[in-house]
Amino acid sequence: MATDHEASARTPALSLTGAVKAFGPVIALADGTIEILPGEIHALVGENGAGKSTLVKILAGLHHPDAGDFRVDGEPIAFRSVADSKAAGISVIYQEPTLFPDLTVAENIFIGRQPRGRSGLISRAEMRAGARELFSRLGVPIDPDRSAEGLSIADQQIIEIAKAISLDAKVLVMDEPTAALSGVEVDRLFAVARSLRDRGAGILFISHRFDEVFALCDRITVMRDGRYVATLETSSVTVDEIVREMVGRDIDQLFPKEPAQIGDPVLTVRGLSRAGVFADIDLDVRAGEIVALAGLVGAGRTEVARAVFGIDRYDTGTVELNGRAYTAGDPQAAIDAGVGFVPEDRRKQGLVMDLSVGRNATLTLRSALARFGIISSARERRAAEKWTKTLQVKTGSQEYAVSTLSGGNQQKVVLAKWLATEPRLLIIDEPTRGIDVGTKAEVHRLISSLAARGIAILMISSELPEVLGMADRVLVMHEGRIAAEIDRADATPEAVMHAATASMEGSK
Amino acid sequence: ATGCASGGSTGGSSGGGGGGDQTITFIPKQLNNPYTDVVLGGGKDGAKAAGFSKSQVVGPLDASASSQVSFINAETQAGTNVIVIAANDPDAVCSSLKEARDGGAKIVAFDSDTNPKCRDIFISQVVAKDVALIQTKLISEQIGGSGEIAILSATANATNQNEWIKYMEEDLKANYPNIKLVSTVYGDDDDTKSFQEAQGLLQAYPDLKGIISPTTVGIAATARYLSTSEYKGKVALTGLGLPNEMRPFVKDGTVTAFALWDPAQLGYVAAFAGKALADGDITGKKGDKFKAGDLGERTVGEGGTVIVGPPTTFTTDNIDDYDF
Amino acid sequence: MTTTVHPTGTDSPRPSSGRRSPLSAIAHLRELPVLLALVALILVTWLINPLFLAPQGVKDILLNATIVIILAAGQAIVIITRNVDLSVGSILGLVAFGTGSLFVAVPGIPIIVVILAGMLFGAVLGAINGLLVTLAKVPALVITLGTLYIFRGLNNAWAGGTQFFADDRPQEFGNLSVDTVLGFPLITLIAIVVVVIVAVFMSGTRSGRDLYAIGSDPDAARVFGVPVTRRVLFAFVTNGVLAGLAGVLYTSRFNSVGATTGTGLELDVVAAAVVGGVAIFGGSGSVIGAALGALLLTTITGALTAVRVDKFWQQAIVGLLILAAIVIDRIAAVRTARRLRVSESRDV
Amino acid sequence: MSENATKQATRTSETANVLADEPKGRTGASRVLLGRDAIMIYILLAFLVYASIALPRFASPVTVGFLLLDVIPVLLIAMPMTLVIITGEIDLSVASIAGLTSALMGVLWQAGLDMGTVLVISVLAGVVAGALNGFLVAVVGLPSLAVTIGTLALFRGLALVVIGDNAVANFPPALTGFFISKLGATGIPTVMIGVLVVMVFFGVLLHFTPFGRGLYALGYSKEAARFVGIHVNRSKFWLFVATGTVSALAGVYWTLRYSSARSDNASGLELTVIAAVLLGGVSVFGGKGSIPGVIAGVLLIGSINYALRLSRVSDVVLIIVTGSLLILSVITPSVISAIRRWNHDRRLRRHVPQAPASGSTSAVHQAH
Ligand SMILES: Nc1ncnc2c1ncn2[C@@H]1O[C@H](COP(=O)(O)OP(=O)(O)OP(=O)(O)O)[C@@H](O)[C@H]1O
Ligand SMILES: Nc1ncnc2c1ncn2[C@@H]1O[C@H](COP(=O)(O)OP(=O)(O)OP(=O)(O)O)[C@@H](O)[C@H]1O
Ligand SMILES: [Mg+2]
Ligand SMILES: [Mg+2]
Repeated sequence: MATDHEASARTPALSLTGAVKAFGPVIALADGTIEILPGEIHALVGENGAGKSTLVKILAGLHHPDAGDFRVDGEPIAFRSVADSKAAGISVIYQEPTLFPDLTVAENIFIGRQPRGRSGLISRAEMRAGARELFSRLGVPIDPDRSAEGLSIADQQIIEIAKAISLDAKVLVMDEPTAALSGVEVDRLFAVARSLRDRGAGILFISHRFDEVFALCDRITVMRDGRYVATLETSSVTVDEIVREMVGRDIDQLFPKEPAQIGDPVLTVRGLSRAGVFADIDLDVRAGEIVALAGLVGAGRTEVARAVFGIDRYDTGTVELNGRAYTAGDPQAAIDAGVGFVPEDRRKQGLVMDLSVGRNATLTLRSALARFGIISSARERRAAEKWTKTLQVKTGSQEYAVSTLSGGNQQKVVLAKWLATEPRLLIIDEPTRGIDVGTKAEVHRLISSLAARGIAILMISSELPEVLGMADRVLVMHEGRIAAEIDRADATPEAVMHAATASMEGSK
Repeated sequence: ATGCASGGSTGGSSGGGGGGDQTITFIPKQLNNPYTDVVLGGGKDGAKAAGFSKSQVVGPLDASASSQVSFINAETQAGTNVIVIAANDPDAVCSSLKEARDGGAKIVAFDSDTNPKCRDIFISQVVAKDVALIQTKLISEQIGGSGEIAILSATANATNQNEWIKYMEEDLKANYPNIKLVSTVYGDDDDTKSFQEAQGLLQAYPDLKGIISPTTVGIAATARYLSTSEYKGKVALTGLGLPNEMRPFVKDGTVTAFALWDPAQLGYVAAFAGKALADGDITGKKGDKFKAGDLGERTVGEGGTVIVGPPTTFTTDNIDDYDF
Repeated sequence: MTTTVHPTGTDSPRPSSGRRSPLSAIAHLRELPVLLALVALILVTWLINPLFLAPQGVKDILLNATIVIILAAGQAIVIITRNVDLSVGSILGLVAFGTGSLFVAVPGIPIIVVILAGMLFGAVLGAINGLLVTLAKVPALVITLGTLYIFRGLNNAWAGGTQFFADDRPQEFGNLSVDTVLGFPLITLIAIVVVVIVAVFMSGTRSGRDLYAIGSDPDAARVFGVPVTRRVLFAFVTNGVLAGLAGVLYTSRFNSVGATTGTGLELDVVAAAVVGGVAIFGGSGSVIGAALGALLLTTITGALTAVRVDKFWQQAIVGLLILAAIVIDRIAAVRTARRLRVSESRDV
Repeated sequence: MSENATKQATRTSETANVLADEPKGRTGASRVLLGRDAIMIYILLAFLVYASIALPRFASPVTVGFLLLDVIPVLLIAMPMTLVIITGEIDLSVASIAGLTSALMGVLWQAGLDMGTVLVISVLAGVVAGALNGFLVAVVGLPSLAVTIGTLALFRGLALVVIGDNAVANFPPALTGFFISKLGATGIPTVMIGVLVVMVFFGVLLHFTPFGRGLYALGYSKEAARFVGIHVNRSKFWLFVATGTVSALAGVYWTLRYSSARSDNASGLELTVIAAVLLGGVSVFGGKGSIPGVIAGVLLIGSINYALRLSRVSDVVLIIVTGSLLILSVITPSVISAIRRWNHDRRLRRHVPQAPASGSTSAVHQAH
């Protein structure tokens, strides 16, 4: 390893080697390998779906690895439960906050280990004080007595952080803690993290933002498609090297974008705003055009898409398809107008996991399949077969529960469902989130062929290569506003990243 | 139609057989009710004595109007010769009883009558009027002839209780001008409910002097409430009760006197009436006579009603002589 | 509990349904509406019929409430973990009859022993529910609906026509529900003590708070390492113990115990908890609230009788009360939710 | 909040699904023949055969008649209840609505209205009652369990308000006679024709219409359903109206069959109905269930009930049997899937080890 001499110097606070984790058909982690030394901040980077969070959940004792060697302070160890991991001095901030909405903020921080007064009963006062102290360290004004219900995603993150550092654990694992945080909050977090490191704690830090990684971390471990790639000294690498390690392939050949001639605007959005989520969104998508909506997680891209499709209402602004407005807040109206929406959360929003492949594929056609209000199962089956064949969904039978398919094939079923409605505009949120690399290319080929057929495509993606490879035009969102519009020609990673993080004046 | 046909054949055959293989089934208002158990005890003895080959008891666990019907149906189909029933609701059971009769079964109502056109004969514990009068008499004695009283009855549709209440109201008007009946409430022959109804009465009517409860569950529950409250001995209580249940309350002075007939005799006579009907000795019309075992001969009176016997009044002096 | 209503509790617009409002200040007021309603009710009734607050009147109010209060407290624990126990009526029935038989079988058995035996019996029945729910991972609604039938059936099979009456039991046992201390009947005092103990446990101990966490979001609780199975089982057992106690006290107060004792109590008890501000989807509400809810529901019946309101209206009014309770809760939740979306949002 | 706080949740639960459904689901014929409701039907048939052999009088038209007359109210209400539970909601107020209808019929008839008007008004009352439930659940967004516990008390209370302690019995004999009349020699009650219509209606609605497709989807996942344009709340509202209406019909039947209108008619029926529906294979989690299965469930309980009556076994046994069936019917599937999962994990453990082997290729990456 690049860092052997160092490693031998100090025994790692924690080390995982060759960990394997599979979820049914999906192999989430093929070779999870990480080594965290006491007193270092260690970055873990990789594309979406690289297996970072899965690795984290193994460290947390939430997932039990199917194979692999796991040591704490050099001692082999196997966690049976989250409690075990806590006991071993590992504290974790999950990518998705796990708070109890009914409990107060303070209680959320101390749940399971609330301070007890002389009476042996929980002392609310002490708990409050403790929470206050933590928040002042993080420099955020959150009322410890309010309930966690309705906290903004950012505040949820902060509370997770407070929870984690309050344990002052041997090893602190943070899975994309900064995803939803503003600059100031991030700086505070870094200050706290450094002081913890100086007190000898080992920290694992996951982020998609390289500026943060380079600013904070001593070493960087790169993962790709569920495998360990390399561990590098921050001081001795550049962003480009890291990116190459992450992507590990030449972008252009992976995203073969078919040329499509661009027609008239299909979607026209003007001054769209929703209090607290996004504001003044103007955007056009033309027939045959692929427009990418880029930005950091939490930038408001999904919310914009939801509003356009009618899942959420919007406060002001206009949305028109081929120059005709349709009822806001009613997905059916949007569908009838010719909009299709592939949501970002496949498991929760894209598919009814327990229904069969066939049923899912025809769910959008319900009324179209009915004659005199009665659905003919024959036509239903034929429709299902037609579209799943067109998209080459790999499944044993239309009858299988869609949950038994691999992520990629699930995504194809979602696409099939929408193609069946022959949409004019297709909104695709995170088209390849958590899809194995093989199928990724297929999905991309599919998308561009759709564009070639004259469908207007609005693609939301957190993966730069995807954005750069697919888009004719890139709209970058930052904190709920469109921060920049970049043409395919001059869409470079730097340009997009800077606009997204607003780290360059002029971008906002 | 077929229901009757098939049932008819079975009923016919066994009926033709005369004695020997006849069966009788008792359907009480509700199983697991102490008073009922005493009645049924008598019924069983009667059935044996009268020479039924088989006698059984079926019935609902709750005393709701419709719950008896499916039991009647099953008995109809089972080709039972005599069905003895205490109706929870005079009309709800009617149609099914009619089917049973079409099927050849004889219907004996006892304790609580059904709609007269749905049964062959009704065995009444006593002359309804007598039961009413004895209770008004007792209450008047206990409250010194004047003041407010209330009635705590069983279910609102219990034929027998309602008839007694009717007579009581008439009697009070006619003979006890100073006694005022302020309210009639229903405990549904449920211990808890009766208990709380009693409690409600005393709260709603501060000047209440006495309570009449013409049902064994009701009087026991009321007695329990009175004996555990400050009203003990202050508010009089009478009605119809089982000596065994009321003994403690008579002893502790909550209740001075109450009445009842011998429930066992009720079942006993019902069984013999059933036998006589099944053998075709009687049809249930006025004037028919049949022999009720050791209780001697009985005569069918107005509206196909047979009277078992006079009610007894229980007091501290005689209560220990009875065991039911 | 949700699980019975929503597949994973993750879909649907459920976040705020019956939820405690975000500001814990308001959360503390959660029981307030019930309390106010109760006070108002008692005052009005008393003005119309002074007898209502005469010693005997008070005694009756308390006695009526006692049994349901204990049951509601137990039910609250279970509901807070996002479950429900519909079998309490049947448990009470079994224990009550058991108590009756015990006194007859073992003459002169000390009362405290009987009470403990009753609670133990209840615990066993509760454990059966708990095990079925946690091990088979089946919604509590179905399981306890099943045991509601089974326990009741066993009760009928065991008791048959047999009934035990007040005088089958020692005088001093009956006196538990007759003698009063400072106007409080003994069994009511027992109930109060129990409720206070449970309330302190729920609000003041770690495992108590775990129950709230579980009800608030079972999966998050699992992720966080809360011993969900053990805690939920515990909730059912505790509820069983309380139902058992209620069964014993029932036997002390009422005249007869038999096959049908306690039939149909379950929905009243759940209703009491809901009126007391316990969210049917778990996670929030308090034992005290549930107890107050029970007191309110039982008092209203007594009050309506006392002021001679046509008794036929009583049940309808109770129904309205329940609906009012959940609607108020919902309105509060929605209002705060809306306020938050705007105030919390980043300035865009 | 919901989204993020629960993402974790879905993930973990999905894991469960992914694993539980391995090995892959069944196809076509076998799916139908081995499905949950098919099994329910086999059990029913098996029981009927057994009863006909064991009980001399069981196999006869008379049985058919009496048995059906007894189950009709449950059968009726179970139809819309199935749809409601499939969407993940529940309605506990059905029996009270039936009671309210019965009470209304009583007083209206007493008041001398003609039967036609009486029937119309009574059924309308059911529609309104259902709409109230629907409004509170779908529009206000309250949990249906709590709401219908409230309306359970409310509607029963109103029944008492309407008719009090009285019972009205003097309904036209012709009419009451019709309600227990049989179709010639078959022994099948004439009213079954009407019941059949209701069953077919809901069967088709659930299994062969766009609306029905939507119900399953939203039963499994309200969010995913919304994302394909299903009107979640509108659907729920109408389902509650349906239960209200059908409960009213059941109330009418009850009143005329027993020719007795009382406030306490059909009390406690709600639990019987729900027990039957769940026994029929409908999942309280929503999403799973079918009309044929439920019909089988209702008839199974009904036949066991009647068989026990015929053999003069006390209702006690019936209660215990019902309860046990209910519990068995829900724990059996989860026990099976638990075993499946366990096997699957074992298989997995066996075939993973080669994965790290290929993982060693990471050495190559480290090279550059
Ligand atoms: N519970 C699960 N069931 C099935 N597949 C899963 C599960 N959790 C994760 N996966 C899959 O495992 C792979 C890795 O997911 P993971 O969340 O670890 O990626 P990640 O590196 O954290 O991505 P991101 O940067 O977006 O957080 C993805 O393909 C994902 O779909
Ligand atoms: N479930 C939620 N609860 C509270 N706030 C949320 C929630 N989801 C999103 N938000 C807020 O809405 C804004 C937009 O979130 P959204 O997920 O749409 O961003 P995004 O750019 O789509 O991120 P992603 O990369 O995950 O798609 C963010 O500021 C986030 O804080
Ligand atoms: Mg991740
Ligand atoms: Mg998004």
